[in-house]
Amino acid sequence: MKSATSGTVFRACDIDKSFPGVQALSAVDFDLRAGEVHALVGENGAGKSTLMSIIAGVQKPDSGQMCLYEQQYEPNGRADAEAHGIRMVMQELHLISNLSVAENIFIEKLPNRFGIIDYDKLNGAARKIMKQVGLGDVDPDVPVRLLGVGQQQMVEIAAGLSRRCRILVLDEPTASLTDREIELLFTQIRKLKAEGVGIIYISHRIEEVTRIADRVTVLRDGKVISTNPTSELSVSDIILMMVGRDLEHEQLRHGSKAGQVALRVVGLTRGRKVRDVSFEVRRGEILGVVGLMGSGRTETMRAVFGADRPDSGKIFLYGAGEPVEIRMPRDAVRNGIALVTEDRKEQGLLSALAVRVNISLTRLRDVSRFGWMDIAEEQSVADRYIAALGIRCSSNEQTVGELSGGNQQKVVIAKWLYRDCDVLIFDEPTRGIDVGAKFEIYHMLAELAEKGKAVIVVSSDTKELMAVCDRIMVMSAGRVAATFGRNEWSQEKIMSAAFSEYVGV
Amino acid sequence: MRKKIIKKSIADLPAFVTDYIGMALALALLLVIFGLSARNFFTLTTFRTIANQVPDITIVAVGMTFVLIIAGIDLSVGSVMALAGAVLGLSLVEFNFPLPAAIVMCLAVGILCGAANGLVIVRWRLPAFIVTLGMLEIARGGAYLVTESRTIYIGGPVEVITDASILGFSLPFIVAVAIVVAGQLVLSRTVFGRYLIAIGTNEEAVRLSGIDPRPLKLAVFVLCGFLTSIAAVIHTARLSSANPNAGYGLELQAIAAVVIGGTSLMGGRGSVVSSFFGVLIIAVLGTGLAQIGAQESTKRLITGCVIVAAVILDHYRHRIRKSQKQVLVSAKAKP
Amino acid sequence: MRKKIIKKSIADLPAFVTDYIGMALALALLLVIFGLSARNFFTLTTFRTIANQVPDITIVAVGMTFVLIIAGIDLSVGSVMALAGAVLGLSLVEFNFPLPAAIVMCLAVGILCGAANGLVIVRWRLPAFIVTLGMLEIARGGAYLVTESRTIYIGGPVEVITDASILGFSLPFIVAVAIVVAGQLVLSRTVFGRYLIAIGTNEEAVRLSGIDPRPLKLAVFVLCGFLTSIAAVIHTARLSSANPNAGYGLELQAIAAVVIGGTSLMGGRGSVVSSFFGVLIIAVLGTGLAQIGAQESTKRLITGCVIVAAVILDHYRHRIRKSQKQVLVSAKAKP
Amino acid sequence: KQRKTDKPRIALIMKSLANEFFKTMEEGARAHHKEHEDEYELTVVGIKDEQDVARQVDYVELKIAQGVDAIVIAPADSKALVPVCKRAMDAGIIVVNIDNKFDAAVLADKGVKIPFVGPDNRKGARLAGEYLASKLRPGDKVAIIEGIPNAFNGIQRKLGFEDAMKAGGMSIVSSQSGYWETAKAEPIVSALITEYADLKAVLCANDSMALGAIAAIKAGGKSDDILVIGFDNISAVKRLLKEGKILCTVDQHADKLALYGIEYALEMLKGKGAPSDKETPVELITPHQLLLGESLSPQMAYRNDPGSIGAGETLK
Ligand SMILES: Nc1ncnc2c1ncn2[C@@H]1O[C@H](COP(=O)(O)OP(=O)(O)OP(=O)(O)O)[C@@H](O)[C@H]1O
Ligand SMILES: Nc1ncnc2c1ncn2[C@@H]1O[C@H](COP(=O)(O)OP(=O)(O)OP(=O)(O)O)[C@@H](O)[C@H]1O
Ligand SMILES: [Mg+2]
Ligand SMILES: [Mg+2]
Repeated sequence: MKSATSGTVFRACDIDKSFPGVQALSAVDFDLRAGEVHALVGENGAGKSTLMSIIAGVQKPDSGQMCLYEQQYEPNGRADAEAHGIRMVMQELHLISNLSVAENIFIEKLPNRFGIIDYDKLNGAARKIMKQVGLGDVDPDVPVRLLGVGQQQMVEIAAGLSRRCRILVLDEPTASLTDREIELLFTQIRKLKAEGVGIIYISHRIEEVTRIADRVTVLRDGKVISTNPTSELSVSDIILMMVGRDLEHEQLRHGSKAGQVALRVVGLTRGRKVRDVSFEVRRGEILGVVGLMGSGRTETMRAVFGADRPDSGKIFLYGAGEPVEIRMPRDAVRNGIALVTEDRKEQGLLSALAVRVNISLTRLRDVSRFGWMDIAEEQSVADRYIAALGIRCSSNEQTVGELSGGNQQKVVIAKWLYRDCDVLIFDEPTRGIDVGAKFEIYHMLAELAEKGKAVIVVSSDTKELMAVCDRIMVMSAGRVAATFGRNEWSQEKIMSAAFSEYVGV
Repeated sequence: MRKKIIKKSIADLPAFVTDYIGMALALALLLVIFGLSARNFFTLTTFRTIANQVPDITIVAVGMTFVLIIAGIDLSVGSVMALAGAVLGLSLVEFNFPLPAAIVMCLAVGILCGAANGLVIVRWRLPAFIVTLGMLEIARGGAYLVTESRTIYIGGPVEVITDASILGFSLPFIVAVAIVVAGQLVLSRTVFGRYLIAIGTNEEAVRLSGIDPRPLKLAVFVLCGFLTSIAAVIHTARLSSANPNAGYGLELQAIAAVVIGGTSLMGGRGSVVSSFFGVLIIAVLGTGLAQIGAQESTKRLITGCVIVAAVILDHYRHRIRKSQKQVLVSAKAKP
Repeated sequence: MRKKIIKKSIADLPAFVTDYIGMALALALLLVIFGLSARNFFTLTTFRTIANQVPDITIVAVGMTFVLIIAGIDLSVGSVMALAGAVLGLSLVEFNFPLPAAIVMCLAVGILCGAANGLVIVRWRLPAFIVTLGMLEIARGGAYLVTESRTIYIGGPVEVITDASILGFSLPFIVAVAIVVAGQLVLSRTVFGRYLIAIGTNEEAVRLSGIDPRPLKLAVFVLCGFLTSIAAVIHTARLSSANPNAGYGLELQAIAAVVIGGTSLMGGRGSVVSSFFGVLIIAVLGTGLAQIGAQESTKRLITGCVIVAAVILDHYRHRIRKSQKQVLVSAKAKP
Repeated sequence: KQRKTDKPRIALIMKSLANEFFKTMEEGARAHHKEHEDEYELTVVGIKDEQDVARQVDYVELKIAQGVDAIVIAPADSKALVPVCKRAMDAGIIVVNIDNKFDAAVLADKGVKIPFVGPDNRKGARLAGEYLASKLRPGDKVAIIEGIPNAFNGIQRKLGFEDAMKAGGMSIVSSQSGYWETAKAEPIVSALITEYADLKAVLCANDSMALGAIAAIKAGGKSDDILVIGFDNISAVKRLLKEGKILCTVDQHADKLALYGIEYALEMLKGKGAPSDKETPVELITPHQLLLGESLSPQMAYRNDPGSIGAGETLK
């Protein structure tokens, strides 16, 4: 990587920020040079998003100063920060589902004449920017709600890139992107760099960081551990600083003792997204599912779980000869199938309620007697899972909405672990989760498999799947393109399978 | 500095005090104002009058609280009360049913209307607002049909209900208070109540947690219909007659009471006891204004202002609660 | 197979057809039913009558559509209409203002009430439901105060408004249609309109996009108040008099019309033209039922059922739209 | 199908048919029509409630559109309906005003004469008030529960009550609107009996509100101390009168009111007589009369009291 050419454009000194019960940031120093990519890494809840939202004017620090081009910088709201040339793509999706893609991208400056929107200009400009991030095949006129999470994230990125800025903050932009889109994003980042834009880049995918960043700052527990040029660091150095200990980076599982077929799906079809999908998972086995964005992975899993009604297809459980009828998630759960959904905020959590309430939701029967809640028991259950998964919260009474993204994800997982199903489907379980926690989650998946559960993991990160899965199923344009065993797969084979159905059309 | 100390000391109060303190203060304020401006306000009779008037609306407000908590709304309560009351009157006067049988008929009507609301809302996933608006018209039409638009005078046979009293409190008042207490316990201590709060917070997440929200939502509308028909019995008994125009505008009154009590119209948050306070505030206001002989225009102006003032107050109460919670949380988090 | 083809061909229709086809069908159905059962239904006069009676509610419905789209609600429209009308009457009769000046007064009242609603809602982040419920009482009280609870007869001075006509259409009807068209354009083609939809969909996201939703929300309530006062002028002109009880229950009627038209009570989705269809459906229903001499109970029952049926229909219309949209996405995505 | 008949077509436009009083009127008219089916055709429409004035205007317009021969109207508003009725008359339709008298000033402004056939509410209220006064002593405290503030009937009744009370020397401590509704009157009366512990009587502008007053008084344990009077003689008060819970009410013979109007319209259609007001009888109903057997048949009253017809004094 080319090192930064010009001087420091932004500097934050001695930033403190605390939330009730949490010191999110303490005495943080951070600086950014023009035309550099400065990566920020750290565990979940380390304070990355908090720091960024302070820079972008979304939150105010308790104390500390910020300087922009040697000028005192105290943004008063996000609009003010943007007026100063600082833009941020936030970790959580903040799109307006009923507006079109183009309108979302240019929301704060819709091209208009006397207040009347010039749609030709708008859509034209949107199309240009969408092509750059790899959304070229989406109509800018389509409402965002019809897009998948991955595509929505790209719209967010497109919105971030849509206007000229001097500093661009990307908070986990790649969490639900696949390799193809990540490449496109990197191309854009390099272009901006060349134009002298300073970029702050947050990601839990350390390889990415080493590829794109010029410098890396590691945060731990709200404190800056170090800031170094990327060239001086290896992946394991970074992880060591983040987690404070070394993680073995080898294969998690060695051969499986796959048992009885736990779930067999035959000819599942739903509209154009899921076409004649058949597969099976055995007890004690971990099946990975990969595919390009929009390849139908999420839709398939939702259909299995009964979240959406399939048009046709049969589901057999635990080697039974008769298919089970799953008309809604309740039927699936009663039959021992769990689904950790992709979109935790909308579909997984009761954000306004306490951690305790979220964890016990799936099995209230066991923390109550004759319909009467046993709150003490509920709390002890919640505490057990908080400890087991290392969820960072001030107490089990804390509102889930206040937790960091990764910790929210852990709460969703805790909820399903408590339910104790036999078939567990995880849709992007590590989205927005730090390496340490990711590692823990994969350990946990392995453990679940050891215990004889059947596990399905949908992920956009092929490498992590290759580390943990026994078999990998590749989906392409709604069909199963191929399934590979542990000894058969390779990155290339998987990618070409993922593209197979698109090439034909 | 001073401010901090105050904040701290407020924060030290148990939660239930701050939960209700705003309401209680508002109520006290009204009492003081009327006590000073009306001659015989601070008398036992005033309080007996209020105790006599609130049971039906209180019971409806409990049902409404549940409905609002699941982010629903029920605009049909007034009409359903009229219809249920009409059936009660008809059963007693025309068919000469014994009182218990007539009450069963009346309750059945409430349950049916609630079930109809619930089924349509759940089956087609329609907004409760519009479905219950339809039921508002339908039940009112039914009440006219049943009574032939006449007030049915019942007299003695229903008056036993209001005449019964325990320890000086009338039976309806005791029933209402019992329903409030039971409602609050169901909401905060049972699995059912927990599910309702969860549904009001994020229905889709509940559904994807393997819980079918539909029977629960249906149950809430049935419950609301059922409570409305209990209110109908009490209302009819108090007036000794069944009036097809009864409960006109009751829905907005009940919603106002519940919202004054701090229950969110967005669902997921609410308290039955607070709704009861809301009912009391509105009742005291009505009685007080009538006692000082206020003009209709004054009555309306003041009622409107009190409604708005109450929710503004609630806004600040929430702030206090929040800071209190934060202090609590950090206190716990320290060790 | 057959089904697929139908689905496909429906999907090929332009969006605006499916947008309005359900409404148009429902309206046509009502017309046919009444055409067959009432003797003189299909006459020019029937339609002139309907055209005469819809302008005020149409204009209120346009305002309500905007309010519902930002996930608000305005329960005060009926009272505000009465208050604005009362001020109009007073200005003309008591103060002998010329008509334009009186109209300005009337519109000012509407704008003020709307602004009061908006300011309180925005300042304290209170639910619109309860704030406008307060305003419902306050404005009604104001109307009583201003008129001393009497109907003010105006006569000639306002009748010029209804008497004016262009191409056989009365001025109020033309104004109402113009407002509908303008409203639809504002909603779908302007930055303001798109921001409103955005706020109704996800206010927090709008705020995080660096747009302050508060002035926009305020503007919507002011707009609604303003439109309501235009409706007040028309209403007053039609009755030649200002009645302090005018617009009683108008809020629910307007909301019913808007929701029948498919606007979501949850915000973020709606169409002014569809609201106009909703108004027409309700008006035709009312006129038709009156022409066949239906009993009050029957009227209520049928009105209720039509409201519910209309939203159920809307549910299915949405399904069609949805499948249509999905085809659109992927169709365009191919090349 | 435009089936033209020779029979005159009469439209009866009512206030709310969900109101017992108007419902009774309607039924009386329908019964009359059944007996005289060969003489005229009848259509009846009613509005949702008393506030639905605009709708009533629409109905008149509708009837003009349908080309009826006569309109018999109980206007929901004594002023707002005048212009549209004038339009009807301009279209050659005969208009008869029943129940609620059009405002004289507005009629004058519009330059029309619309005959009024109906009772004198003020007189009826005065009758009841006087009967009540005979049971009270001068200086006794009484309260009035009014109808909807801008309803002409309600205003007249209030005035009648006041006339009688003033004549009797009673003191009116409060006068509030119960909106014609039981449930609205009840809390008001409750408050009043608390505030005025020595209240002696409550004068209600209709029987529905009297029901509310009785309930409030009963709950306050003052059934023996406070007298209640009502108006309209709805079916529900019969037993209350017998039980002595209500002192008296006033019967305007709702069942005959509309048909008086219809008969008058028929007469006018036949070209008889210039439009002039016709007053219909009002009758005080006391338990005493009930004990005598059913009250005098209204038809009898109509015949026995010829003086009350025709010479309707115009009230303010
Ligand atoms: N609004 C809030 N209220 C209370 N606590 C908060 C709030 N926002 C953040 N926190 C806490 O501050 C800490 C830092 O959170 P932050 O979101 O910055 O973490 P992060 O490094 O971005 O983590 P992740 O990788 O999971 O996104 C966490 O412990 C979180 O619980
Ligand atoms: N019923 C549904 N409701 C809401 N969103 C849905 C529904 N079904 C599918 N989706 C969304 O549509 C998108 C497309 O689904 P699909 O299964 O094709 O994508 P995918 O392969 O999971 O890719 P990605 O999740 O990365 O976008 C999904 O992201 C999912 O979030
Ligand atoms: Mg974060
Ligand atoms: Mg997915």
